[in-house]
Amino acid sequence: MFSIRFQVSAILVLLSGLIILLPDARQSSGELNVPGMLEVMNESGQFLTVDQVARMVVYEDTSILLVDVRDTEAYRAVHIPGAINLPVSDILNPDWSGYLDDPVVRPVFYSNGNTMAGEAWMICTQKGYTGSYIMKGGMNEWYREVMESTFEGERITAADNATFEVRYRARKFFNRMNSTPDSLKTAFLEVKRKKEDDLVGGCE
Amino acid sequence: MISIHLEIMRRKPYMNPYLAGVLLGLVLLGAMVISGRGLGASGGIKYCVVSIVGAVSQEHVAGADYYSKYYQGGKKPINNWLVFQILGMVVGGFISGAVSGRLTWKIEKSPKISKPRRLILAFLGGVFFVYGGQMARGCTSGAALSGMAVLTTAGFVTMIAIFGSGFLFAWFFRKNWI
Amino acid sequence: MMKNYLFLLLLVPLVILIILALPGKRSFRFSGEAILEQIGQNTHIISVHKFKEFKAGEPGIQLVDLRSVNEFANGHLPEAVNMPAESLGTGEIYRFFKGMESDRVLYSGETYQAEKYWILFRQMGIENLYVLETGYALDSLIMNWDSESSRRILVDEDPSFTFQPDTAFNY
Amino acid sequence: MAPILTSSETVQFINLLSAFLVGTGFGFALEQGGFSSSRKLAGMFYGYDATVLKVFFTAAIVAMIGSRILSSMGLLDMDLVFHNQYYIGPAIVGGGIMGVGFVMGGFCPGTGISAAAIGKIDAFVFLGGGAVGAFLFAETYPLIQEFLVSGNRGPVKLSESLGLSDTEFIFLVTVIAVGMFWLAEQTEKKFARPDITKEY
Repeated sequence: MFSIRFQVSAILVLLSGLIILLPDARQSSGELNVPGMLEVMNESGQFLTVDQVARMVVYEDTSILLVDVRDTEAYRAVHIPGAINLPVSDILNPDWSGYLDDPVVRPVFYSNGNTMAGEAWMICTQKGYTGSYIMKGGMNEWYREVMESTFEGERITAADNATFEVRYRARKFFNRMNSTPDSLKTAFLEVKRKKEDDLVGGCE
Repeated sequence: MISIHLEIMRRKPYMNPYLAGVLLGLVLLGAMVISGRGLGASGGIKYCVVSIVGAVSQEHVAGADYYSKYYQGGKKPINNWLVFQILGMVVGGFISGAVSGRLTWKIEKSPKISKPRRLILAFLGGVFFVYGGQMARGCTSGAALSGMAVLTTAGFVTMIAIFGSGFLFAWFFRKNWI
Repeated sequence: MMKNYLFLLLLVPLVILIILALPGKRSFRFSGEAILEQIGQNTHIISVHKFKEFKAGEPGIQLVDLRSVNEFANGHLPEAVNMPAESLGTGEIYRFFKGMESDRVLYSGETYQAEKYWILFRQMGIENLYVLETGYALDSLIMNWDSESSRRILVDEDPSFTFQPDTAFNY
Repeated sequence: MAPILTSSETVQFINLLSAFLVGTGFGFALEQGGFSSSRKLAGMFYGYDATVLKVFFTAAIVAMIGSRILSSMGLLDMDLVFHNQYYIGPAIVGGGIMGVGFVMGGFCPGTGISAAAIGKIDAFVFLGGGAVGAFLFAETYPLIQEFLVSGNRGPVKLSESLGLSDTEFIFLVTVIAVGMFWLAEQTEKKFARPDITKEY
């Protein structure tokens, strides 16, 4: 009969040959496939309105993380308070996956409009970072609704009153934040590499 | 006393090396799955030494960058993953020795050399090995084996360096072994 | 002797595991990284003006309307075909694009909606695919399609705001 | 999805318990493989016993293949598994020093621990030397600090440097290892020392 060396060798060669047929690990771990994507893409729950975001900003909601996917210059010029800057071209950098794949804190992508935020949402969702949002309308909508809208009418309802209260406070917060000198803003730009710190091992 | 008692047990031969390799590979895979780390031994020795130095002289630890990083934020170096892993290794080795009847107090050496010579060489070997292991950020298990398992260049380079230099220097120490 | 059979027995479940792992995993041809690179080249979104140039050069170019059947029936761009996005299946997508040799241009109610499906289809490996930049105002685009060529449609990502730090505390 | 315990989120007790269990398996496997015998280990360098090579490569390949299968099935996230940083100079010089230590002492730290566990006195002395080595390293750290951080290439993978996919690379390593196993057994026959390789 065959020796153990022969058996172990044969099995190892066979298995290592077979795993060549396996799909790339990086692509399949936790990722969504076509039916999965089609399902989540048609859900309306992926959007937050600017008023919802304004409320979260004003009440310092820690269950979301605003992610500005525009380029760094645009972010530096003006951004929503509390947002971090992960340009969409760099969104898959593994350094950021700690932010995007957080089971508790859900990212809210925004850009000037919907396009870039939508790109970030698509790419991240397909990667398996599910549960992220898009701020519908982006910064343009934010300006239109939160920054520049005024109440026009005879009597203000309680709901409207609450909305405008939040908008007013978000406005103040936003203006104060974006009026700070650039040197202070860059402090927020230095996003920490969240996951790298957790990786320990070897004999170090 | 224990050793003498167990001496009576029938000695079993070593496991076939390939099957032992499969077992070790599964343990390594288990370590990756459970904690995302590989295996490591020299690191555990280092943490023990750092703890001892810390217990003997607090000032020395505070004064040196190397030691103080292990005490940052009130950490205790003895409560390290690697330390507990080598504790487990002692237990695992003992169990294996017990079931195979290999528990004895003895100095294993070539009959051509004296006991002190063997012990001195073992001591020096230990000094060299752990020193080099710290330099390369891991020993045979921590850098070479675990590194190779995750296909890192560091793992393969360290492995080649260890065995390459071993073969190179083997000639000088041949009298001690054969 | 026993050990030989033991090893064979070990081998069988492993092979089964591998075979089980195979299907269903190859649904995407391109990784997210590859798609991000293509997005970065910024050639996939074409303006109405550019589309009309394409159309002049390549008459077979096909517009694909991703809105629902009802919306499509109420009005759509000329010569567009409907592919209602809300009720798509994997096989349908492949069948739809199969045998279509010319370039395909996707559009939907807004640019970003079409672009999402562009990302999905590209990841599935469908080639020659573009997105029509329709801005926010698809209805007016449908109405004024022939005269629309010169006017530039409001682009989603262009900032329509200016921030004045001076006004910070004037509330 | 595995890894189950990541250091920042787990209670320390469970983390350390897992370390203990992993260590138990490690020590057991090493001892069973015959790594508790220094003369068996040193046989690697004199051709009469290639146990080290056999166990070492079989283990590495089993772990490679296993981790690859698990990650393909979405059960193990390899991004969360520790990958060694590659420092060119320190890895080569450190490896060279370790080689000298290996052929002098006849153990490496892991095997030394498993040998000490079954009562080999030379292994205790080896570990004592190891502790001194660690102490010396700590004391000479300021002198060699610059060298230690030089030539960092990050956690690079050899498969990527060679331009192969991970699986092709694993296949290549396996084929080479199988060739080495065959060669090793031929060498063992040629340099056979039954007086040493018999049981200890």
